[in-house]
Amino acid sequence: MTVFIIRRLMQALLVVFLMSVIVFFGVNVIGDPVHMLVSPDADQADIEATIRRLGLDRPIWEQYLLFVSGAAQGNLGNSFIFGEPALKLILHHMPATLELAFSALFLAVAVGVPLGLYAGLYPDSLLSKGIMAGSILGFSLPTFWVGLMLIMLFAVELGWLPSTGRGDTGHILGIETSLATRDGLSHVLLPAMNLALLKISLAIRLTRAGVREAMGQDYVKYARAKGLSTRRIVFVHVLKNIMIPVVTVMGLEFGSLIGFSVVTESIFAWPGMGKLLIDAILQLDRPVVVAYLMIIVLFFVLINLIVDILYSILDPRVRLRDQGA
Amino acid sequence: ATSASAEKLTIGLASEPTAMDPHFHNLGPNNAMAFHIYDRLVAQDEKQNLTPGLAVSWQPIDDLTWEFKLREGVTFHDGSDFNADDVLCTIARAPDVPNSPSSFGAYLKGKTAEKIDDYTVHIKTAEPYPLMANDISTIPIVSDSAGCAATTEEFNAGTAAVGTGPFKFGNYKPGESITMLRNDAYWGDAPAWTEVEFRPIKSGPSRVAALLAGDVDMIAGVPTTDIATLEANEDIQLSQGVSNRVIYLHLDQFRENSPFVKGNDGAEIKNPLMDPKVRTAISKAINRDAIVDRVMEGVALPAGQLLPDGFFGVSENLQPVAYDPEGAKALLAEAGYPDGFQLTIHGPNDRYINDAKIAEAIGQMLTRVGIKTSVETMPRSVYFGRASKGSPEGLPEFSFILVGWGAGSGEASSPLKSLIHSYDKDKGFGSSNRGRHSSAEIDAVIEEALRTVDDAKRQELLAQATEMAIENVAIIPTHFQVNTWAAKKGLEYIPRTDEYTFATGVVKQ
Amino acid sequence: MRDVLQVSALRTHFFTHAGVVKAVDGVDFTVRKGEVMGLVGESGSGKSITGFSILGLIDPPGRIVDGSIRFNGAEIANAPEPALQKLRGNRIAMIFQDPMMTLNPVLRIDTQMIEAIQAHESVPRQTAWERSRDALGLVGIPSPEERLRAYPHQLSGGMRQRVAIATAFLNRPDLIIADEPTTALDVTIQAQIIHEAQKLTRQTGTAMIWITHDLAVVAGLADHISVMYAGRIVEQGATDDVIDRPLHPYTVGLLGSVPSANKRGQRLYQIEGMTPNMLAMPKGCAFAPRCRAATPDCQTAPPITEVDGRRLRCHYPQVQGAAP
Amino acid sequence: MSDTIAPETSTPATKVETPFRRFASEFFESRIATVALCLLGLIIVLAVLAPWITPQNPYDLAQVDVMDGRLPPGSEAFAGYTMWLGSDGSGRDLYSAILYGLRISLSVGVASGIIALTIGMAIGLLAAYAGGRTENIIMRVVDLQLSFPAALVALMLVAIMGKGVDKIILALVVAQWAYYARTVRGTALVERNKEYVEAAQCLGLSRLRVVFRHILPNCLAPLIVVGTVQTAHAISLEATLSFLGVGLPQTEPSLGVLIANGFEYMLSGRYWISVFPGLALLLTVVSINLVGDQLRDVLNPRLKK
Amino acid sequence: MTAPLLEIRGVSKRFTKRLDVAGKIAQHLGSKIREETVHAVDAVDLSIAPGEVLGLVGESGCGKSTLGRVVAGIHGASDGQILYDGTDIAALTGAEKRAATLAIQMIFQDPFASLNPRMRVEDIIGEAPRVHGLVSTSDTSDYVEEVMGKVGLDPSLKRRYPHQFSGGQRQRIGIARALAVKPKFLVCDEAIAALDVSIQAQVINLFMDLRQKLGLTYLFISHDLSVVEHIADRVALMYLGRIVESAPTEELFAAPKHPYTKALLAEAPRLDQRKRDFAPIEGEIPSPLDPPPGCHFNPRCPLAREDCRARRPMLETISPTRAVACHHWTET
Ligand SMILES: Nc1ncnc2c1ncn2[C@@H]1O[C@H](COP(=O)(O)OP(=O)(O)OP(=O)(O)O)[C@@H](O)[C@H]1O
Ligand SMILES: Nc1ncnc2c1ncn2[C@@H]1O[C@H](COP(=O)(O)OP(=O)(O)OP(=O)(O)O)[C@@H](O)[C@H]1O
Ligand SMILES: [Mg+2]
Ligand SMILES: [Mg+2]
Repeated sequence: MTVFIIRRLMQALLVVFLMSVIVFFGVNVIGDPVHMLVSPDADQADIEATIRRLGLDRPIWEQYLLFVSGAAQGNLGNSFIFGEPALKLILHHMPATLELAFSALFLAVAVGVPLGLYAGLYPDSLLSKGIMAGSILGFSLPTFWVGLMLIMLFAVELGWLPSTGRGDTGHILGIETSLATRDGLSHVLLPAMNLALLKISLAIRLTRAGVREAMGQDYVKYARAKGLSTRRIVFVHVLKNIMIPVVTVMGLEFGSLIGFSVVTESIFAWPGMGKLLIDAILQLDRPVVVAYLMIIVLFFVLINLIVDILYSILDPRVRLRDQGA
Repeated sequence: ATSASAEKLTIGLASEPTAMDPHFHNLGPNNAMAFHIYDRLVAQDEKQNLTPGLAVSWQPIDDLTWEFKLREGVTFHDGSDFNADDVLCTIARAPDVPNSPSSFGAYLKGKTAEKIDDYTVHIKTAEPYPLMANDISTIPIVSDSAGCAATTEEFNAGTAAVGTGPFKFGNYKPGESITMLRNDAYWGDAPAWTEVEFRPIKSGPSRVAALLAGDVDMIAGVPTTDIATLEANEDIQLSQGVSNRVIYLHLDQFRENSPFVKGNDGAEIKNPLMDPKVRTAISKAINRDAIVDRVMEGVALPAGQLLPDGFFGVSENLQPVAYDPEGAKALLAEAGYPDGFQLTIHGPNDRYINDAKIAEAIGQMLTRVGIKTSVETMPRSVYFGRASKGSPEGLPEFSFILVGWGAGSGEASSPLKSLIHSYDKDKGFGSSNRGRHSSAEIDAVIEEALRTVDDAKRQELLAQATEMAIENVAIIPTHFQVNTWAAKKGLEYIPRTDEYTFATGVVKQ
Repeated sequence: MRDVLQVSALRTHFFTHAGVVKAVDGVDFTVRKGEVMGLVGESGSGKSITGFSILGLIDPPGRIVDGSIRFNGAEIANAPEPALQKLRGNRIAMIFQDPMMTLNPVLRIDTQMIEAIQAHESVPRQTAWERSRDALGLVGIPSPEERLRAYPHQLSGGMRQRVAIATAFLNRPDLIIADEPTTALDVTIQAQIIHEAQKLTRQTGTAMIWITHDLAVVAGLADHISVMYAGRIVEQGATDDVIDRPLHPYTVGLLGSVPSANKRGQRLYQIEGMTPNMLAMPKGCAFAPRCRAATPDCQTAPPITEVDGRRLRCHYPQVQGAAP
Repeated sequence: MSDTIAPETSTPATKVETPFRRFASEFFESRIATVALCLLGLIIVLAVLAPWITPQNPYDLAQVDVMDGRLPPGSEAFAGYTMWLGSDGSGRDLYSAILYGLRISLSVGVASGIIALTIGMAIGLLAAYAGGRTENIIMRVVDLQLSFPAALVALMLVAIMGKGVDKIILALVVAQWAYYARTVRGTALVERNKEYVEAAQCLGLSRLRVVFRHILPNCLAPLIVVGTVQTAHAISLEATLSFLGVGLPQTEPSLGVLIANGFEYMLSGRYWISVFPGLALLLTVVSINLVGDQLRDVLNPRLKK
Repeated sequence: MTAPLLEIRGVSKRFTKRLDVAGKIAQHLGSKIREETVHAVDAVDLSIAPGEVLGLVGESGCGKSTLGRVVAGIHGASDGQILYDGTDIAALTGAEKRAATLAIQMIFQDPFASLNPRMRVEDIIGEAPRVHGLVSTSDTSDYVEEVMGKVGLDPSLKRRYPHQFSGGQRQRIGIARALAVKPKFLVCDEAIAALDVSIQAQVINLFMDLRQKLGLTYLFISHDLSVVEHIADRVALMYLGRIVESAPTEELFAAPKHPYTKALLAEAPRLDQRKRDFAPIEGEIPSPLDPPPGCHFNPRCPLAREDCRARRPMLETISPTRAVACHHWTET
């Protein structure tokens, strides 16, 4: 376990370092933020003043060293656009993204697992075939397209749910979240659904494959030979086994939910990190982009760690220190 | 999901302000937002005419001094009185906010303010300066006690966001919403709304959907594609107004061999864009009506000069160049290019209304008269840097570009100074002259206009400069943007030429 | 003694895409109380399917198409699922071949044993736990409390098989079907397992069907032996009879091919060819293509004949003792 | 000797059952997969033949006219042909644009798939083959890459590198190679420990030969499965990037660009501008996925009886 | 005695799972983590005369296969030497090395995993001789047919793939593959364990025929005593990586000396024992990760004393043909 955590930490450090180099220099290649930032009325002297003010007049490696020394003290620099510390901006936008991602994850499991269970138990039924066809669609439809369709249907045509934005927030365990209010929940439903679509398909397939495999295993036959009821077999013996891949894969997919939230957030005007990132990229707000990636890397390391721990809890055969990863 | 109180107004914005600090980042959305909370000495009405704001009057008292008489009895949101000290400290703060990516320095350069008494301020310049009031109309006045020493973060948190404007700061959730409350003690006409919420919804279709779903009461920046359907929708009220923004083409006029102009065989050729005949041919080849009608869905005006009719300094003699492909071909032949040449048009794809489509349409039109044009569009993040100084020598990289210019000051000197005047780093002229057109005669007229305090005279000079520029085909204007707002039934927005969305401009029908 | 199980003319077929697999095709046998019946046959001969048929554990596309299975006098072939569920693990228990695969890897031993009790009796968990612990003690597992808390992977193969045996005996069944329970185990462990099973059947009087492909194992364990070939029982009788005086050429061949029954270094008796494809069974006697004694008569299926308490399916029973 | 050991009797084989034949017959057992394969074939043929079967070359600006813009399906273009699927905002005939777009989308998907597969395979094999520290380092890098969502990686890369088919392919390769590397390494590890590899070692065959002649062919099945799924992914990912404005250039639209362009017309009733390209994308991706699914079922030894 | 064809001298094989950097750091921080070493084969000495069949018997995990692999050159030995025809294989290079490698071939247990599913039978059998130039490319086909004939496979099936054969046939293919490089020495690792009883007999017969015909020498690894008894001239018993007893087959079965051998013989089920009471030895084979000190068998041994726990008994020669590793073998 200790080794495991050490390994993960080392990994994190390495990624953070590599990421910072790639992004720092990469963003520099894209374009010159100054020409985006200054007002068109500005004259040449103004532009130069801005370049100096943002420290962009120094050689890039010097900027990087400055950044690193700042980062070592927890200062990832100020956003060019917002003028505030990039870290603060990101932390500010993080809860919205997290609540979206968590809701999507919840939906994926809550919808995908039962459907997958059914499709796995009755593979030849018509409903199962329908479920599987649906899951293929879920894999194939572009997220952004589905997003607008959802808005069209549920917000514009039916008027059941709000179209965009985050809605009222409340507090759960001291965290400000829209999951705490009715209005907030109604706002989160559509984007979460949109984001979850792919993961629902994934959960369905994972579960179905797991069930199909488990049902063919000797231990299921043995459980039947012990005279257990089908319910107990499915919900204890089979479910516990398929939860292992489902939980691990879904856990790891949490990262990609955050990554993919970029699309959903722009469609639903969801004030999360993803939108912040895409805006930062489009406006060359280098400190924000770099800080975002740093945070995300740390996040992923954390998720991986949690998933591994969960995995070892769910699957008694696994002990963390034995693992290669 | 509209709020219970009819007095609350929710507006969906196309772009989001980046701060609540009125002097941080001189950027359209920021300014629009700031003017709800803060007043200026001189205000601009919806046509960008100057009107009294916190100053009741302003006039030059000699060649180099302007006197501003301040409004008395105005209080800030925190109850403190407004007086000359606030003006002085604002003028000191505005050009120099830490970390600000684009300052208000350009408007205040060379100006020194002096307090005469509590309600009189003098602003001096080294040379005669007619645009004093225009410049001053861009500066929001913050409070000496609460705002001048505050940081941007304090403004964002609301503690420093204290102005004299019609609304008080309510709540700022970046990326999500900005809420404002009515300032019941406002010196001017009290706004109709007790509470206003602005929601940035960047994606156009989502914004329209939000309006249709009733989540917002009004939206700005209605995509041209949706105008027809919204017009047909009985529950929606549209407002449209031409803006101060001209979309135009800049042509490389300073390089013998321009990087994106090639002969028909792909070989380098002498830059044909230097030849006014070729430039005229290009202008004639462009079907402005088709752009307005097909690309802009009718929501734009064909442009023949730098600002639409009605603005200060426009010429009455100029009409949009008529579409004349045959004439264009003839001119090309005359200039020695009977078979045309190869050209690349560069443009942004996320900056102006339908920008990429316009570039493509222009590409089509030029190709039809024999100039084989390829189209390359890119995000503005990449585009503007390259367009300004992307070449290896730090010069503009492209040969033929699509750009837009909004005259923030609301009169013709703004585009003339930046786009037409020769590039002059030291004097700060031609800063956006990416084609590097250069004509000593036009420069002289522009500079004279900028020194002429007499309005009538100045207007004439500006019109003259404009005519000369168009005559020379220094740039090729294509159209003026028309902005569209949409509100739910019962509301109407008074359109503004400066493209700003003001809650005070939303009226109940 | 009382007949615990009577199987007669049992046919279990699988209806696959490729055709009908007659995995069990006319099997008869009887198991009496306290008796061990050895069911011997090569891989694919239908031993396991026979066992599963008794428990009603045949999955589609398979089903019992014919025959009767009487357990304690009651017909259970194709009985309704709830009735079968009551029998399984309660009156008839089963032990599987691979101890690595039969215990659910993510559930603790206690869970898996207790559920086997609670599925059939409503007893408090504590009582069930105590019974499980005692059962583990009976099969010679040291410190059973600790083992109950373990997960299967923490136990060796032998230990797991003991757990399976203990579980089988939990509800004092009348019949245990042991499907090659020692095949995957080492010689010394095999001996231990057989020892425990033998001890418990003797103590409880439980009848047992011991499925194996190893004649030597049942030789020392079973009272009766049934030899299966291609879905049918070809020879059946008391252990001594079958092993010392085999009548069916297949049994003779099998015994002849066991090294320990032969002289060292000599060529073994070898049955040529291989087990028939279940999809394309030869007409008549399934063994005929490999049988040296086969004649054209063997194109017709041999009837079951009874000779001194032994049952046989062959037109040409071998002369006693003589090698074919 | 042959008198003592009789050759095994064998049923005379009418035709030699090669692994490919066996695979094909199993593949076509599923009707839906067969339909999907045919559909995919049709789509590919249409895409390849695009220049010969479309009335307009949508990339040639001389053939595109804004005056034809936004025409509903069935309208007639200025040039005289009928636009059966209507036109987009720039006057491109959607039927032509979709077929040309398919060319780009498919080639982006396939090219990135093949390059990523080749790179991933080489790296994965190297890892499995070398073992020890090399393997460790390689797999750490793969882990890293995998812990980052592909969408994000591609997004950053395209943002950095700019638009263009080559850039997007490169971005997709970077985003995807690790999946292949992991798959190959996983199967190669399993195969490496199989006895036939030991047998080859015993027979004194060179390591290279063992890796390429023996191990590699046995790793191909899962690779192909991952490959089809990843290709479908790549196609949708390209569409998503285009939607976000960092994908392919406007003037040479892929399906994704077409949909993204049509996106703004969604609420205006001009459904055809994004719905038809959307359907084309959907059919393509679904058919690839269905084929991939069936491949997985057929090639996965665990599901074999 | 003739000079041995193959001699195993003090061969050990250890598998060590090394710590990575993180592991080392953790160790420094005081974690109890350590490198794990499996002593799969522990200082084994054996010699096999030309034409002899040496049976190697032991329970699962005792290191039989590992020893077999070391002999066949798949694993290198951690310690010790393998001498083929009197020379240390490890010291050979070039053509000699190859000759020695090819001379020792291995037959595997799993008839499914040991054949490459994507190669035709003719390639499986013909590849190595062709690559090594034992036959020319044009002759390969005939050669393959010849070898297939030797192992009783119908040569007309050579264009088939392994999955089209039954288990017994596959095992013959595996044997043909080994024979194709004209080996002198075969390591048979549980070569018949996965086969049906009736097929087992066919393959055992094939081994015996080949031995006669080609004068092969075998290291015949099996856990099945009766098979070894039938086929081997001499038997070595292995327990937890060590040889505990070796003797000519008849002598061993008639009079086992080591307590483990005795237990094994007693417990093996036999056809001639009816209705016996099984009375097994207690316990299971311990984990090779953590073997008991002294004599590895001591925890299960009825004769175990103090010294068994303290000292490892060495394999001592007790008669010209027999050796046993036990402190107390004389006490029965
Ligand atoms: N689900 C199934 N579908 C089709 N055929 C099946 C199925 N299950 C078993 N069979 C066939 O039934 C026959 C008998 O199988 P069974 O498992 O009873 O053999 P066995 O005698 O137990 O063999 P082993 O010693 O290998 O366990 C085999 O030929 C097998 O192919
Ligand atoms: N490559 C390896 N890496 C690590 N440990 C190994 C390796 N190969 C074998 N071992 C260990 O060495 C010991 C001996 O294994 P080996 O396979 O030689 O046993 P065996 O006697 O052949 O057993 P079986 O009868 O089960 O085949 C076992 O504990 C095994 O776990
Ligand atoms: Mg079986
Ligand atoms: Mg082994």
